[in-house]
Amino acid sequence: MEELNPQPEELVPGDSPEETADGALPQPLPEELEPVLEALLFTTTSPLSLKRLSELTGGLEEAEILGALNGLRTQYAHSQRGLMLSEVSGGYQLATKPDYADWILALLKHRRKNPLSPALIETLSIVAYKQPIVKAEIEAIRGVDTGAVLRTLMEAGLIEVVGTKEVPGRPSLYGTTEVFLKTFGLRNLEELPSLGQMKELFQRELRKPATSEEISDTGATK
Amino acid sequence: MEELNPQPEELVPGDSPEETADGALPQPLPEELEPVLEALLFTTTSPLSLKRLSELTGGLEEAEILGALNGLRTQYAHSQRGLMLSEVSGGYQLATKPDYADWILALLKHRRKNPLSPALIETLSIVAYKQPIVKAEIEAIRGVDTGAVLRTLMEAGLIEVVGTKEVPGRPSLYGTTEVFLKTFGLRNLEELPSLGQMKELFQRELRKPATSEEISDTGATK
Amino acid sequence: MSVLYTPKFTLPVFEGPLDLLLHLVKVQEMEITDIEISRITAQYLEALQTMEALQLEVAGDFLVMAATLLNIKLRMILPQEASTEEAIPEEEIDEILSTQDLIRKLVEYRRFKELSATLREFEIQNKGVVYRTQAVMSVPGAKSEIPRQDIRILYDAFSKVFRRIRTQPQHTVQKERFTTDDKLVELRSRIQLGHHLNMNRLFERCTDKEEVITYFLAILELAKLREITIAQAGSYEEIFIAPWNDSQLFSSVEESAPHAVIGIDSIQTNGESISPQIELNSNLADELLSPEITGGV
Repeated sequence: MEELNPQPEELVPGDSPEETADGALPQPLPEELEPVLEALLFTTTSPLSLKRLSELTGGLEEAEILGALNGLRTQYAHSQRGLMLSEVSGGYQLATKPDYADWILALLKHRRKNPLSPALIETLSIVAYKQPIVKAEIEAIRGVDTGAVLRTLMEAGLIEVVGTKEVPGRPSLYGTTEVFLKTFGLRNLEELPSLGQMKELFQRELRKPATSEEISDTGATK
Repeated sequence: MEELNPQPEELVPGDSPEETADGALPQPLPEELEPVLEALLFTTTSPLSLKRLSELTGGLEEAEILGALNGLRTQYAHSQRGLMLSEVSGGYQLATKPDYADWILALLKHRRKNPLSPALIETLSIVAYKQPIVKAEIEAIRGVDTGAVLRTLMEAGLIEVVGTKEVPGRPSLYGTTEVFLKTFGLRNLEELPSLGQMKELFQRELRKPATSEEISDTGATK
Repeated sequence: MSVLYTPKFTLPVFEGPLDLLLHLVKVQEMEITDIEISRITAQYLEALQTMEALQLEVAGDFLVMAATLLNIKLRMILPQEASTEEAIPEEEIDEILSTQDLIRKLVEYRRFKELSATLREFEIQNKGVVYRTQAVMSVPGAKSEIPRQDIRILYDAFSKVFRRIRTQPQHTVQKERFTTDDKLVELRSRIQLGHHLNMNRLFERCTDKEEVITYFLAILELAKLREITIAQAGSYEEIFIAPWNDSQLFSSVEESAPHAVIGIDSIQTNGESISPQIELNSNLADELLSPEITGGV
């Protein structure tokens, strides 16, 4: 979770001595570079590209950063380390070594049983059934801002950008991922319960008094 | 922002007695223990207690784990490391070393960069010291309305409602959170300056009248 | 003479009346336990005036404290018997502070200011200390940090969304968006290209119930015109739409399961009676035909 949300109106404007002006980020000293990179790669929730790492270190040369990353990789190769430098989708990030997956899985298993909140599940279901779909369409259906939820689903690897819609603004089209299929135990998207299978639900609904009203509402709009 | 793992209180280390490891989790070999612990403390989003670490390593002795944790601490003390072993909120977790704040904060755009305002920190200290406490009691001490400040602290995750007081109106009782302990680097609430230490502070102040003015300057200037 | 040193930007911001009082006590070099009420009251009132002069908003809490100070001062000046408690209505006693109460409050408040200062030091020391707040997804060997989920969770969520879409009042406003004729033309062209349409998929892509119904009416119309045939292998199976007498569709469906053949001649659409032969599983008919559509049966 976000540790501290910005609350600008409540905060005293920058009285931290070391803080430099925006944009003028200091460059780490050569001997600081590896630890700084390690701290950055530890903190990030998505892989950081060389370009981004250069920005985050006050514009150091990418070659210099690559050198330090290799240094880190060597450190991690040591058997006493449980972490490794993971290079995924064009960026770098720390990850645990695969050798220790048993214990990591034991830890993750004990996390909350359902880490997907209702908002996440609802958004995911809309993306799953309506993909490819743009944010505005999801928001039209949900009636609420969905930016943060989409980001979380992206970070969790459950959805991804699958293209852009050819309309003004070229908004991103979202779709579900392999991780999504695995998480829900589906071999492919065809295995999503279809509208045909919603029959049961509809019949359950028919037994409830509220339903006939819903249906006649619908009928009236036709 | 919607989170995958909200409510750190549900993840309080050692707080899941019903969830013992299903199946026998293998015990790491002695030489594996440090890397396994490093991987676990990297992955967890909430500090892990010794007890929990013992469960997660197939029931290793806590003494053995403590030994390995000291080994890790020594590794991290090396200047080429950007991480450290943090003992916080009743457990252990990896964290970035404080030395690299500039770069880390540049990465964490949404993180609060400025210190808490005097009103926030003043209220927080009252809650920390007097918890569980209701709003009216806080306001009696501060002498001003504290509703907005409490809301901000709640949003920042620094305090939470821990119950209701059984008096007319059933007002909410507030207490501090794991985020609070992490923000101030406290292992537990006992690490807050005790009343005894407070007296020392007062006496220091009596000898050196400038102190408390310096303090209010810190909050007030710039 | 002001105790507050203008210019404005060096003016300390007081968190409240107690904060201001503490400041005055210190500036006047008084002992907190030995406050001279009349002097501090004068200073306090002067400070409020300065704040007002600087067009700082003086909150009500500051004014309440001013009244309290004046009250204490008054009671100190007045002859002893006049300040006895009988003179004060019961309910007001709590509200009125004695000098001792005020001192107690100030001491307590100062204690928390001190604790705040300590916390501030801790805060600054820990400002660069960041904990991971999200497990990495790319943990090799642990593909997903999210435990396996039951697909029904997703299905239920979407059902709710679907129901909500259906009942959203906005659709009465937007009823012109879909017309049976448009859908008919669309379906006809797709069928004529030789496609088998999966009806479920067709409906799933609909943005709301109204569109589903429009499609459905168009399908019925095409069936009535004997341009299409509709088939389903059995309960819960996919429903296909194909050109009339499409042998391929029929054989494949018939191989897998016998399908029910039902006549729906009594269905009314557009005021006309239609009697197409539609290959439907009877459960499916129940499912698709809402009471409104089957109203005439």
